[in-house]
Amino acid sequence: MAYFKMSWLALKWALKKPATSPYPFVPRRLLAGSRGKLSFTKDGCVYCNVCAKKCPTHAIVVNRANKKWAIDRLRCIACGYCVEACPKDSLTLKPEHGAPTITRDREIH
Amino acid sequence: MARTVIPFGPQHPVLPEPVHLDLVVEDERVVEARPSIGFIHRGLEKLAEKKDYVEFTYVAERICGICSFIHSQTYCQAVETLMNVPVPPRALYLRTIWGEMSRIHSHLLWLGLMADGMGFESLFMHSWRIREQLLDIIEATTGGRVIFGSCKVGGVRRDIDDETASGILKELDEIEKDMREIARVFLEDKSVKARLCGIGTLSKQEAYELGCVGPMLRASGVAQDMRTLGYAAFGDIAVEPVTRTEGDSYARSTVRCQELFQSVSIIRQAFAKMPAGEIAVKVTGNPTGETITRTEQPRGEVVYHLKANGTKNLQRFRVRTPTFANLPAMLKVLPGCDLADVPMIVLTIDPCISCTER
Amino acid sequence: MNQPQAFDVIAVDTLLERARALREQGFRLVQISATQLPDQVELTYSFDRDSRLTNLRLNLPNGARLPSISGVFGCAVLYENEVHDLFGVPVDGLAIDFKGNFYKTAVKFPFGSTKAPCAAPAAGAPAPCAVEEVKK
Amino acid sequence: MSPWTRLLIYLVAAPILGGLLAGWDRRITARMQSRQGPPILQPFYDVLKLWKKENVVVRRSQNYYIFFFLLFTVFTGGLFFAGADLLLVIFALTLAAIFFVLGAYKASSPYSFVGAERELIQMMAYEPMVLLTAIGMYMVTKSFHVHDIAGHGSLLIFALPGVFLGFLYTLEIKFRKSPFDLSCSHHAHQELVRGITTEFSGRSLAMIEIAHWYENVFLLAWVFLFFAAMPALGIVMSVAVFLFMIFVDNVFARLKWQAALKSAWAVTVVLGFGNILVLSLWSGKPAAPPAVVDAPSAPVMVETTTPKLAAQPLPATTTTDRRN
Repeated sequence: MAYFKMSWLALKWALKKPATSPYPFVPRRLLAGSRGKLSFTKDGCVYCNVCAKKCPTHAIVVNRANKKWAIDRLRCIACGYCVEACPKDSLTLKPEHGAPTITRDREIH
Repeated sequence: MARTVIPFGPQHPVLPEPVHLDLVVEDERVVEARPSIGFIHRGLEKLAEKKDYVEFTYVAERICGICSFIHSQTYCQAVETLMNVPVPPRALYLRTIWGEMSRIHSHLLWLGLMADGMGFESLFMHSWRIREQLLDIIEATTGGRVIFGSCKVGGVRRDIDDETASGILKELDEIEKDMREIARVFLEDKSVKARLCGIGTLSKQEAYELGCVGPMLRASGVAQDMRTLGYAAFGDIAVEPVTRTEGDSYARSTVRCQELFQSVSIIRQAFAKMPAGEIAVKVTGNPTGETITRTEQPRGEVVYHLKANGTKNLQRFRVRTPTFANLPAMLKVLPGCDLADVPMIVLTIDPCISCTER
Repeated sequence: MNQPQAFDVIAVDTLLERARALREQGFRLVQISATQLPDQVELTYSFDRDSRLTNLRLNLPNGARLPSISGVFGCAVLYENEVHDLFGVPVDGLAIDFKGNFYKTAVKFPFGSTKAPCAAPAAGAPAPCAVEEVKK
Repeated sequence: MSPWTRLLIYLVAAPILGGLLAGWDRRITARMQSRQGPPILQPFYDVLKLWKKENVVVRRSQNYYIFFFLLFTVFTGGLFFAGADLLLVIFALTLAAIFFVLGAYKASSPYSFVGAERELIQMMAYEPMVLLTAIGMYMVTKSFHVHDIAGHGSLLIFALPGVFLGFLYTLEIKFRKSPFDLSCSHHAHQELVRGITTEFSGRSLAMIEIAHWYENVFLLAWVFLFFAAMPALGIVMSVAVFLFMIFVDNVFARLKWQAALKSAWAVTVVLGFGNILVLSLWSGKPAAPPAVVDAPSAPVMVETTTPKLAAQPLPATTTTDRRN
């Protein structure tokens, strides 16, 4: 039958477990290499401002005088350019993604 | 029915992106199609004058959400040409692999949209199910699902080790098997054929003269594929352009279906031939000069025209995307078709408006 | 991979002639791109045959008119409308003239020179750049 | 059960059953597409939400048409379940559909215009077959009354296999399933956005949805009529038909209206007319002999049913031949 080429595929999958998952109830599998959320560790940071300079979207602001590091999460594109540039390895990209937000507040560390 | 004007877009369920067509319809037959685009012109080309050329890779990648990797690859190639950067061979192979992966995921996306366009929802869902598997591989290797972000001037940012590579090859076997099932429905099912055969036919001559590129042109019988230029690793991996002669929507989906398997074979060859070594070289200095670089995106030939004057910003950055070149052909075949065929014809060029209005 | 690239500089009035000759030789139009230089617009026409590029270059003083090659290469219409909408180059003899509505930009001729006298009605509001740089 | 009780049960139970059927439909469709799918009760949530939403209309009068669409759809099913004349039922069904089309025309949007036109074309495609189904049932049972047809002793499917298949074909149109989801459909929206229902929102869209539930239950009850002699088989077959509709929905691309119209008429002529022709030829012949063969004292029931039972194999086989 030239008309029912899809039947086998549809029936096979009707009996199989669905490929999707009930998302909010079952969290998504995290992939190790994924560029998710940028995380900052205060310990080694020398507030050299390199990350802020390299950031293509100007999401990071560093204040050397007050020893403050801030990021605008809505602006960050998770490219990881700052992670590569950081001389002290204070920045890492975690595979998990950030929580949704509706405010534009800067996250200050 | 008297003449009616049916507004098609800029917000229309079949269109992922905004393009507007005023369809003058007579008894469900399209008499005239008046296009208007330019709803989302972002001026990314101008942004090149403000961002330094290294940072701009990330902007170039965001020209399009689907062929993103090949955009960044082409941009890097262009800058490397200007600066005479010797890119390590391993990086070229990795670029080829990721480029072909993005071709597969783009074609699967297109096949899904095409199935959706003809009201074949289950085929659409199954195409995208397979695409998800591939996106997982891409995310695991590059860190992003569609914005790979793994290309940089002078090489690539991440390596694929041998263990991951063998895992990918194993998964590719699975994916290829699934893709064969889908392709069988696309190419053999009679109800699909009823919707695709003879729709939007372009002769070889017309397609060439209207400046079509990519699968549009190849489906009309012109064997033109920029990969034969031998950029990246395509100097070592021979690519035979997939062509058909019918020039209708069915021929175009056939070309794309076959390219899926061609890309899988290219990825396999690339993994087999990939040399060890560095994945990037350090780039210093600023670009100068002018170049026109072309690569083959899933949608066809993309042209980058870069003009630099020795500063860290480019003087002119110009992209001619494949959709832009295929639009005249779409407008050519629209008049005379049925209203039901309009989604088929619009989708058949694989429209990417965000590319077009970079 | 990198083909030698030559930019064949020609005069504006020979453009149509050259385009016709290229078409007869079986070339297709690949792209038309423009660059705004301080006092002129530099136009690059790229043609392709058998994956080989041939480039023509025009230097058009600001405000000068450009003859359309849309009569020779139909698909040039889109590129020429683009050149008009982004750079403010008035184009003569367009097969389909979008009259400045091809791109719906916030300002007229965002890529063009501010000094250019504009043929379009909104000549009063040209701005140097449509792209707002992301900066706080 | 009195007709009034049946009517009452229909009025109360049909929307519940219809909604559940819609829920199952979405779930099964999702599984065929390797998705999780929504909860079974999702259609009810949807309708409740629509009911609470603001009703934005182009013209206020379009809502009245939709109200009458719902009213007449319920009326159609009501007549059917009360056991009234089948022709009257078809008339009411058509009237309901016409109100729907008028509502879409009233909305004056190009999408609902084209949707309404396609709906009319679909009506052209399915009406003859629906009528033939009623005629076929009359020829077997000698009555147009649903009450009599349901009470008829034999399985109608044996005498009307062609009509049954033709009816299935039109059901695909009535259920608005692929390949015939031309005028409007739940998932497909590629050509006409939402086609006939584009300009409806809020309460009137909810009414359309409820009307579809009533309609679907009524249509499945009609399928049941083919097997009314064996109620258990009838229910099984109705469910099977419904599952088959979902299956076909998932393995077909949408056809164009030209194809829909042509194929529906071809099916009507070949299966519908063919079946009825064979039936009339067959019942025309044995109608005379019983008077000769049977004693006048034989009970009337036997007299009418025996030739029918004897007639079963032949129409069945001939129409199967036609199908092949």
